[in-house]
Amino acid sequence: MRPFTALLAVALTVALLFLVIPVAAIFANTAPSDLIHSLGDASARDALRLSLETSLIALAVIVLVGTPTAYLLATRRFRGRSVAITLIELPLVLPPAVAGIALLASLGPQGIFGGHGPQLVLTTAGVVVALTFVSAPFYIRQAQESFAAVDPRLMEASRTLGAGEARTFWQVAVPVARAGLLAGGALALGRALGEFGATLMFAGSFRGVTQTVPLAIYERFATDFTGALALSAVLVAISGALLASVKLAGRRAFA
Amino acid sequence: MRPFTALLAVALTVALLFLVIPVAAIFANTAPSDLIHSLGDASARDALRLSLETSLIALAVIVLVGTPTAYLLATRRFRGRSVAITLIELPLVLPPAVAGIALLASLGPQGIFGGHGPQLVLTTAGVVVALTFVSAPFYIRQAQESFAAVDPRLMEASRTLGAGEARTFWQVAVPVARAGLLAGGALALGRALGEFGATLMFAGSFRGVTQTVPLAIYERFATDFTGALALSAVLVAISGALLASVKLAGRRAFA
Amino acid sequence: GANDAHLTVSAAASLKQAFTAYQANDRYSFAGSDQLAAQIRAGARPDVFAAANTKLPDDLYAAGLVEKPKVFATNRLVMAVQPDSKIDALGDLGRPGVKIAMGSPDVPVGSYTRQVLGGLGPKLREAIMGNVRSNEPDVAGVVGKVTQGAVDAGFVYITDVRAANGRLKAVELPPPLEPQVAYAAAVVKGTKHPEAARRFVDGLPGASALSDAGFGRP
Amino acid sequence: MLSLEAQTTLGGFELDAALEAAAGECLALAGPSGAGKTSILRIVAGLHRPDRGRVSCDGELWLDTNAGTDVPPEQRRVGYVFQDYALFPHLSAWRNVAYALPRESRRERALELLDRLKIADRADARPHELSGGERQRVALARALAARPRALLLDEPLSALDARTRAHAGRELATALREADVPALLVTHDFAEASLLGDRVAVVDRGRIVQHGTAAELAATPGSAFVADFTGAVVLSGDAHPAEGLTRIALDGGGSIASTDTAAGRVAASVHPWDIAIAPPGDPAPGSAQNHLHAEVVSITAIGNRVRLGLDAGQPLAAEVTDAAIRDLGLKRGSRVTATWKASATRLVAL
Amino acid sequence: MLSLEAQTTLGGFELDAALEAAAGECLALAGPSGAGKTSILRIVAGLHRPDRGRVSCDGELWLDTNAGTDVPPEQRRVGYVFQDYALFPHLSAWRNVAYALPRESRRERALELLDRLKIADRADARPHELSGGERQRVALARALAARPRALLLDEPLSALDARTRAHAGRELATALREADVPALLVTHDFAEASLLGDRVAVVDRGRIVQHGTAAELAATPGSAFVADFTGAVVLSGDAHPAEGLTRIALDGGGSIASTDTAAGRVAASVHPWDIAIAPPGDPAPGSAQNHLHAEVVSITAIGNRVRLGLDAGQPLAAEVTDAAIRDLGLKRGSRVTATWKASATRLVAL
Ligand SMILES: Nc1ncnc2c1ncn2[C@@H]1O[C@H](COP(=O)(O)OP(=O)(O)OP(=O)(O)O)[C@@H](O)[C@H]1O
Ligand SMILES: Nc1ncnc2c1ncn2[C@@H]1O[C@H](COP(=O)(O)OP(=O)(O)OP(=O)(O)O)[C@@H](O)[C@H]1O
Ligand SMILES: [Mg+2]
Ligand SMILES: [Mg+2]
Repeated sequence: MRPFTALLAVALTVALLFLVIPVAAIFANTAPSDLIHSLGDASARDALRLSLETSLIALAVIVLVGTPTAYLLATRRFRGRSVAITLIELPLVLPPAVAGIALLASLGPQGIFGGHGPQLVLTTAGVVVALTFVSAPFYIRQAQESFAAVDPRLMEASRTLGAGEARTFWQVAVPVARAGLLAGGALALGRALGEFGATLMFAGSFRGVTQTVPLAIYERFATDFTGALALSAVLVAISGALLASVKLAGRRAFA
Repeated sequence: MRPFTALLAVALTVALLFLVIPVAAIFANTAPSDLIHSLGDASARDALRLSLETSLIALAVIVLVGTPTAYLLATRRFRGRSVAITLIELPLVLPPAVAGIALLASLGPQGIFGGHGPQLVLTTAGVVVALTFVSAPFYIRQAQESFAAVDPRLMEASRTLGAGEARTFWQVAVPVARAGLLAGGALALGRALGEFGATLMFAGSFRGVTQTVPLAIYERFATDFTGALALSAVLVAISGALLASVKLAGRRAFA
Repeated sequence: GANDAHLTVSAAASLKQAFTAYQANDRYSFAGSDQLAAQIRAGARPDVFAAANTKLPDDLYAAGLVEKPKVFATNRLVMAVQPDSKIDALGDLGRPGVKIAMGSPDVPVGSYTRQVLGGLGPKLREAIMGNVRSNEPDVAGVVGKVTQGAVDAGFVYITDVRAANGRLKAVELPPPLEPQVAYAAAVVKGTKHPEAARRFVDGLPGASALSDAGFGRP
Repeated sequence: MLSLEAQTTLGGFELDAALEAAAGECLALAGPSGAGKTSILRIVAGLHRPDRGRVSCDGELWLDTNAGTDVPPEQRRVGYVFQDYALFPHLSAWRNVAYALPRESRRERALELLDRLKIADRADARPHELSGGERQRVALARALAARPRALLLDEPLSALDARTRAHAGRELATALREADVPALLVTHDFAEASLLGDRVAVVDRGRIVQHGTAAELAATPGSAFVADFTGAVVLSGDAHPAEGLTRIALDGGGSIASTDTAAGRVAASVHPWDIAIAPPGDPAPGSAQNHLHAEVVSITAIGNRVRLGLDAGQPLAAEVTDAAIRDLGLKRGSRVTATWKASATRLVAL
Repeated sequence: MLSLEAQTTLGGFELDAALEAAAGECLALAGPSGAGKTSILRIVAGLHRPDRGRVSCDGELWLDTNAGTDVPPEQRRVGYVFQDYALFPHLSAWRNVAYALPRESRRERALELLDRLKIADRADARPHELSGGERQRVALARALAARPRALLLDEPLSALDARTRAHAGRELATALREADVPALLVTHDFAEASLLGDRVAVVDRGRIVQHGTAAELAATPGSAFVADFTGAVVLSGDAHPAEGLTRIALDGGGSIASTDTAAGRVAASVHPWDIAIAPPGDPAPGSAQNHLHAEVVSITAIGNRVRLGLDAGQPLAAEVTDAAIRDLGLKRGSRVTATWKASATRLVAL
């Protein structure tokens, strides 16, 4: 191997070791029996169900609103566009707990709706709101890049072939950008499944209602450290499988 | 406006309102005098200094190791490449507190180094490790995409002009990918500045040593809610300025 | 010398104001007691561990991670409500529509709270438990929910209400139900400053900084 | 009848063009890179809205910036063959063609079109599995599918290699004849323009600078671009009047004369077949007023004639007969005099 | 002397080629898209390592897969002009050129080179501020900067419009002469190949299928690709022996004869200047054995000759004199008979 390639390989090895060893440690400290035991626990199962439900609903909301948003930002030039992009990115750098407080201050009983808005705080709906808030920027960012990478002439071709803007969006832009949209969706779903701080602040932690897996893990730290690690391992495995399968689906998009 | 454009505009408006209002609420609940007061507080200043220091050191480490890693993943094809990419992405989906436990379990006194490794737990160095762990994937992911977008013929041209691989990396790949690298760096820095859970678990919350701004905010929630909000506002302002300025620097890269 | 050594102290969040006044030069990490205990189990080695109960330090002692714990202060569990709240008795919490936050059963404040509720009649107890909307992993979460109006009331320590600077009002619990809230501290095994650490723990009972913050003597 | 009249600004670039094409007529657009050819097609298709202008087709008004009329592209029904084709990568060939067709019997009709263009056997292939020539035919089929009222073709052959291009050009000619609608065709190849275009419009810096049949352009190029485009040799130099003619001091040395009038920087164009070759030395007396000393740098026989590459300070090319080569004993490195008439020398200001 | 011999597999594609070029000689590589032309250059430059092969230049061994020798690209010192140039977008023109130069006096030397290619005034411009022609010159200057031992040029002119291309081609010819190293030039334009290439190698499906001077290729095309490439007309059909000749039943109807021997699917090529035009009806007696009824679809005067586009079931082109047009009174739509000799008809298997 030439020296430069060796250098690159060293960097990759260092990065991989550093990023993988801690994740591996979770599994190393979890006996298979712990895993099974943690899944046998009713409150763990409740948390898993709730996590999957709320994350998937949040993902649906994000995709529904975020996709046209990203398309608009990617394909039109207008005043304030780059301000809008920066604003959408801001939640990315918010500490999750601050995000939770921000949600509480704005959508809580003392927020813009006063006491008359939808009941979000400490409800399952609130979990969805918190997950949506912290995960949406991941999807929108990626979706915007994917739409921007679609050759604009494909969309123009669609127009000259008699398709209006809406049909062009559905039948050309979305299928062509599909791989990127899937990747963005996976990232957002992964972030939602791991969300802790904002959920706790905004929605609290109540078994079966607002206690998602990360909150359940946290609650177990004090009393059931092994159980907490086992539940973490389950979460990592689910998230990893998710990332990998989406990557596969994306690769098949054009096969 | 045609119906489809109107639809897109509605989606953008909904997304913007939802993502911006909570952030705005932080500022709305913070009187200017609170801001000044929070900056006058010695422990807040300590936290700001520590946050900036540790985040920047983490960023330096990430860029140093992550850049060659990303370059390798972007420009070479080898067995296990896509496994490596998925592994590098895994920390993205780890709940931060779990990430902290994972770090404790692997790099703590009972981890791979035993008691003989570097003192990381509850030290400033530990903060840097935690920040690096959670932020690195953001940079590596983006850097890899940026390097992959560099026309390979530019690097080949460099080789035929007598430049070895190392010089090609420095003088062609890095400058051409600069805008993307900067964006990735901003994202990682933003994530590091907002990091909470992993830092608390792995490094604790010792004023001046391991208490970063998000930890200081958290500590204030119970006792000094106004101060917590003010400090959040400061953090958001710094992060926002950072994102925007990096975007500007990236735009100027080719001016 | 050893006297000047800066100790690293992991302490319950509710001790923040008292401890910083007690020895300003030491390094404190304030967080939920259970979180701090989990850290120590996972290998973190502060010099001193001070918890908001006696159970966590006792468990760590049993696990051989800390020296024998010492009870150094008492606190009082109270109901925290907003200053203009109409809730002024434990019985009000059973009314329909009242929202309550409490610590999760695994954290000290949560187990004290459940102890209190255990002393009530089954009807009121179930009504109150039915109104619980969140089991917070630390006191800060409960305080945050009440100050923000997310819930109508929460169970916290009197010291937390005092630290909230008028944003919260304390409603005292009927004395017979009031739990024994004892804080225990222990020197962590393997500390590099065992002398200073022991001095720190030994000096705690009766320290004026603690009584100023509203803590009782053991 | 398609007619266009538009002014627009694109970045620093200004377009100001007017043109017409009758049904069944193909107007070729030629011009240097960045001249505005694609922009013209985009305005016709409704993909770019000019600052001011009018576009109409078959009496139907598509655009009138004064009246505020702007029919969206999907209602104009133009058949647009994009440069590089812009086929939908996620759809098979027949689905690309069917995109513009109504739901009922779309597959039958798409296959019918593909069959007419002799590519029905590749109907189920995705664009990336098609060769350049096959792609071009699918793109053409797609553009023709919805019975367009006008055809716009942006360098439809330039992505093809020589072999495929010759074939595809012939097929395109047939398709244009059959479609019987006005067509605009962008090309950078003179042979293509003359084969496919009934007339040629030369676009330069956003303006139509010359207009005529391919033969007219070759005979009287209006600019150095047109001269080069039609295959002429172009020499640059400084012109000044002399003895009733114009004399041009060439940049590489030497001087020639032209019957055209001009002054200052000019490009002088002459067709290779107008240049005769004589042995070196003093020119023989005759009517040809231009004599340049040159060295032969290449000799290529093309059918019954031979193309000589010459270096005369500036590069030059001459087309002569086989016999001339033999008589003069020419080979690479031979020194010769290139000779042509002042009246065969067209001047255009640079 | 540059010599190459390589076998390699790229995806499903197999390359098996051998070639040589002497110092000062330019070998043009022509061939359909995807034939492997770029791959050959990449192997020479060391950018692609073939499965088996040998590359040497000036007696120095660059690659020998048997011996395990593989000199990395940065030590081979080839000057490579990439298709679309691959200029460094972040560096100004002179810094692009200076990239290959040693630190001392790099600016002076870069400016000198840019000056020689008449573009020193744009030295401080970034690539995106340069026109196509200017970019081509910077790319050439960059490739020449480090005094390369071989030059590799991948369609150096194809990104240019006609006007710029003619100029740039002449400059390139001069530069090649001056550099005096072996050169490989990929092109898809016959005129370019004959102007710049001393010899032409035709690449098809990874193999060198024909080799010779441009004139030789035009006279005896070895494949339909070469015929088209050299400007001939290509007709497809089925061949079978008849009366000592080969008879070809054409796809669009009609039949022609050739003195070449072949059977089965063939392409018949004939040069436009070998085709004579006669009035419609029965052919006049004469030596020309091939007669096709055709309709005139286009008439283009090119200098002293006229190119007729014909439709004879398959498209056809003929080059005739002005006089012939006048005598026959030809115009679009006229019906004529196209006539040529069996001996002017080359056959290649399809
Ligand atoms: N959207 C745009 N914004 C800014 N400038 C533009 C835009 N579209 C085109 N231009 C500019 O307008 C000019 C004309 O472009 P156009 O694509 O019409 O040229 P063209 O004649 O088709 O060139 P080519 O032969 O290279 O395709 C160019 O200078 C181009 O840079
Ligand atoms: N890295 C690669 N992996 C797989 N296939 C490749 C690779 N590089 C080239 N090929 C294939 O090898 C063949 C030859 O490619 P090459 O680029 O050499 O052709 P070319 O003659 O230069 O074509 P063009 O005229 O289109 O530039 C093509 O079929 C191409 O798809
Ligand atoms: Mg164009
Ligand atoms: Mg190529």
